[in-house]
Amino acid sequence: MKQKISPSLDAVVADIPDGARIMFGGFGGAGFPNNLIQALSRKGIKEITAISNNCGTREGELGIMFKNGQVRHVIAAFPGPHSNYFQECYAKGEVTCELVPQGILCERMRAAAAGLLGFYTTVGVGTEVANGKEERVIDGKRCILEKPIHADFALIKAEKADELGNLTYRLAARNFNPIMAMAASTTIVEVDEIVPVGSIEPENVITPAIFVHRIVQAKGLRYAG
Amino acid sequence: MKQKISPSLDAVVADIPDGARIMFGGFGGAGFPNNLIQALSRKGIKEITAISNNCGTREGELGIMFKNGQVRHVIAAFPGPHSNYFQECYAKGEVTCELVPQGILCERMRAAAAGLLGFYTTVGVGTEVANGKEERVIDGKRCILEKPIHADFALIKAEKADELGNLTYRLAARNFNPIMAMAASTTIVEVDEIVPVGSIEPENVITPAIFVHRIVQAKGLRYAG
Amino acid sequence: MPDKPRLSREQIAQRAARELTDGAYVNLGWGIPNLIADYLPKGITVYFHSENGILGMGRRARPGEEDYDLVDAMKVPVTLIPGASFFNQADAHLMTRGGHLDVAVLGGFQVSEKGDLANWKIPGSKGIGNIGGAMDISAGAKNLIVCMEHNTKDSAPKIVKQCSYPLTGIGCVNTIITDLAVIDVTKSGLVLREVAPGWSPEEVQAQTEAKLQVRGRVPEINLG
Amino acid sequence: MPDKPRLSREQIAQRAARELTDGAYVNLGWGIPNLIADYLPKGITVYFHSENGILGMGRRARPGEEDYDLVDAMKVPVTLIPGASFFNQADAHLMTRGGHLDVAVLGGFQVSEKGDLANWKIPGSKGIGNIGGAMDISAGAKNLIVCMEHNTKDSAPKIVKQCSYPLTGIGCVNTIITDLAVIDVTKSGLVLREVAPGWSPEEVQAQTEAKLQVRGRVPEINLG
Repeated sequence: MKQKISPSLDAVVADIPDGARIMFGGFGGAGFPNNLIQALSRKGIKEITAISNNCGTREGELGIMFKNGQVRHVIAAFPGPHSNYFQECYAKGEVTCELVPQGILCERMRAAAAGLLGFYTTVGVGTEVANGKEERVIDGKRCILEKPIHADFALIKAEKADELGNLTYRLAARNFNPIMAMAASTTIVEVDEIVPVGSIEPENVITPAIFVHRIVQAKGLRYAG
Repeated sequence: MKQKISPSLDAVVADIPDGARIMFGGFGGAGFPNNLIQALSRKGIKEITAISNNCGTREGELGIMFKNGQVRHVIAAFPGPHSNYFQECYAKGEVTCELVPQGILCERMRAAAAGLLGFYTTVGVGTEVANGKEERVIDGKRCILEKPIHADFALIKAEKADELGNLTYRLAARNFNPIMAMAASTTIVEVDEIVPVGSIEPENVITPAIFVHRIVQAKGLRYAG
Repeated sequence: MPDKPRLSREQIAQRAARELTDGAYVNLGWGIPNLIADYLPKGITVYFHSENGILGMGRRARPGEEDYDLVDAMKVPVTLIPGASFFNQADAHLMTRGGHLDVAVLGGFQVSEKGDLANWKIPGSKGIGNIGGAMDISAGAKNLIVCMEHNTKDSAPKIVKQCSYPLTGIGCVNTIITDLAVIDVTKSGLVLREVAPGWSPEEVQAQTEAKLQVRGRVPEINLG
Repeated sequence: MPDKPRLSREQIAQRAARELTDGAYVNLGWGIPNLIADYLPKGITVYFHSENGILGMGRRARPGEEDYDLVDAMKVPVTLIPGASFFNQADAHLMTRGGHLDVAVLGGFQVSEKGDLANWKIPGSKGIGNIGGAMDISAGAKNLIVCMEHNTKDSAPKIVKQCSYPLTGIGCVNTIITDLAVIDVTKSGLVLREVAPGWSPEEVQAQTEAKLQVRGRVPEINLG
């Protein structure tokens, strides 16, 4: 059996290079890989592109990465009024940001996961989001072409992993995590609990192990702010 | 609470009109809505467009619909060497068929479900499947444009439904059913068991009730042939 | 501007709640829409959808009951009703964009006479702004209701010929519910369906940049 | 045609099994590929994927053990290994098309020197044909191995300059394993990696329409 379990947070992120494109799961304070984010920041990574629904809250979630000036570009749906460090970086021009409608952010990541090269949607037609995108009419509807969003790494949070990497999520802490797990070249999951292979009912697996490359058990820091 | 449970197989398909576009779940003998198919055939429906991975086996699964000359057009990935009634109808020109790669069949239905107007894929490039489809190069890759497949009805099979229509599936009888449930205007599910609301753990629901419009309990006929 | 009472934010929500029917799947956006759940008509069950992957949200969690893995799109801890389900955010927006929700209710900065909606960014505001799920919801809703005040704090009309604010979606709004009126967006333009108690159609029109069509007698909004 | 022994179908499968590594996620197609699971090298675990939504298929079900809700893509009742999971058919093909499988092994009618594959329809055959999952698999596989006989029953070469059969995918094949050889498809053409015991590279070339490059000594296929 291939060993996917890593002994520590620091070890599991050690090879993520400066400039990497990284997806971060989580929404509304739930399902953020907070321990992985702390380890990544601690390691002193630089110049990353972050793909995330939002930009953290103060020093919580992704906030610390902006506070430390470790992010160069963000792809987000809701950078957030509470992400003061992002707002400061953005105002100073230290961070660029591509704003994407939330469902389209999901679909673009899923397209990457599914080996699709682009899709047409009515979402954003006639708005700022359509700027620079190909527009056409299909079946009488104006639509724009959206391209896949790939990433080198996804940092995600699940509740349980079995030793192979099959995952389950708790309540609404699922959110972006299963999509990002599928879309990145290397998916690293922080979990509350690692259980023996066979403990998760095959019908109840939410993220199949094929999408999970590294597992680390971490007690949950939580930034509800 | 809105009542989705129907008293009988015949009642639940009674209003499906001649000429309807209908999706049928199932793969490899598992997860076929056999009782609904029998009821639909019994009702004497005509001229339907069937969207299904295959065309049944002899008189099983969709086979009966071809035997009775009730299908005008099929969209399928694997019409099947065992579907002798389809083969006869096709040879006589009584049925037309659009052959679609299986994953693309899934994606086109999912695109309909997700409100997308089309997507680009490398699947089928340079093959018969690409005939008549728009081709272009994205990121150096040749790809073709595939359009959504909508349907008026989906007939699907699940293991359990709660009274609201939340569904779970047994083993590999899941297959196309959850995708078709999302893609059709009206989804009718045949289940082994109807359980009280709240019996299915919210995290274990596979098809949320929003996609299920009618429920009927049926003992499982099965055509393993 | 007539110095007459207008509906409160709660009353706008109360009026909007009457548009919901038994068994409906409904998404409520930020602001006034988020108050609607408190005013559901008696005897109906509505399945509230949250873009973070919940169907069947119940009331907000009481103090001590909060679970921060169970929050709505505003990060507020909520509860579930029986029959709830969880799914990922892509599927949550498959529901919004694919027309699976019966009703979506969003807040608004401006709505145009063609049903264009602007609700995500105020021109000249600092920062890049926040789109969130609003564009997917507005593009896909079968029935999109916008709840907002009829005028800005500076008394400018928010129902306009053409939006001057950055757009969220074009031709997407079905009904506008404000502190002065209920207005339907039709192919032939805006139709005044109801007015706030004590207001005449002419007085409402005077607060509105876009032309409001009046078809027969316009009843007053009934919150009963 | 030299009257020398060739590998059996089982031996082709046995050779192909040696391409699989511990922990690999693998899809096996119809025909010879379906025999591979019986020949896995000792001590490794391979997670077999089935396009109907299974990861972690085990051996075929024994008589009396069959569950017709648990079948592989060939409708054959199978078993599960610990750590298996189920998912819908769209996600199953997200895996095939998105490059998530480590290895896919398909049968073939023809492979061209550019790695084009034809495996779904024989020209002139009755009916419309069956594509199934083969086009998604061939388009997306990181490492696509084709297992087939080197020649048709009429002794015609199946490894050709250009496929005359309807195509499944273009430029998709990485390795061809036949009853005569193991051949890699490279940017510069086909490279002969191994030959069947007792066969020389020249003899294999004589059975092959496309040009086979030989780089140094070509070892014999070792099934040990």
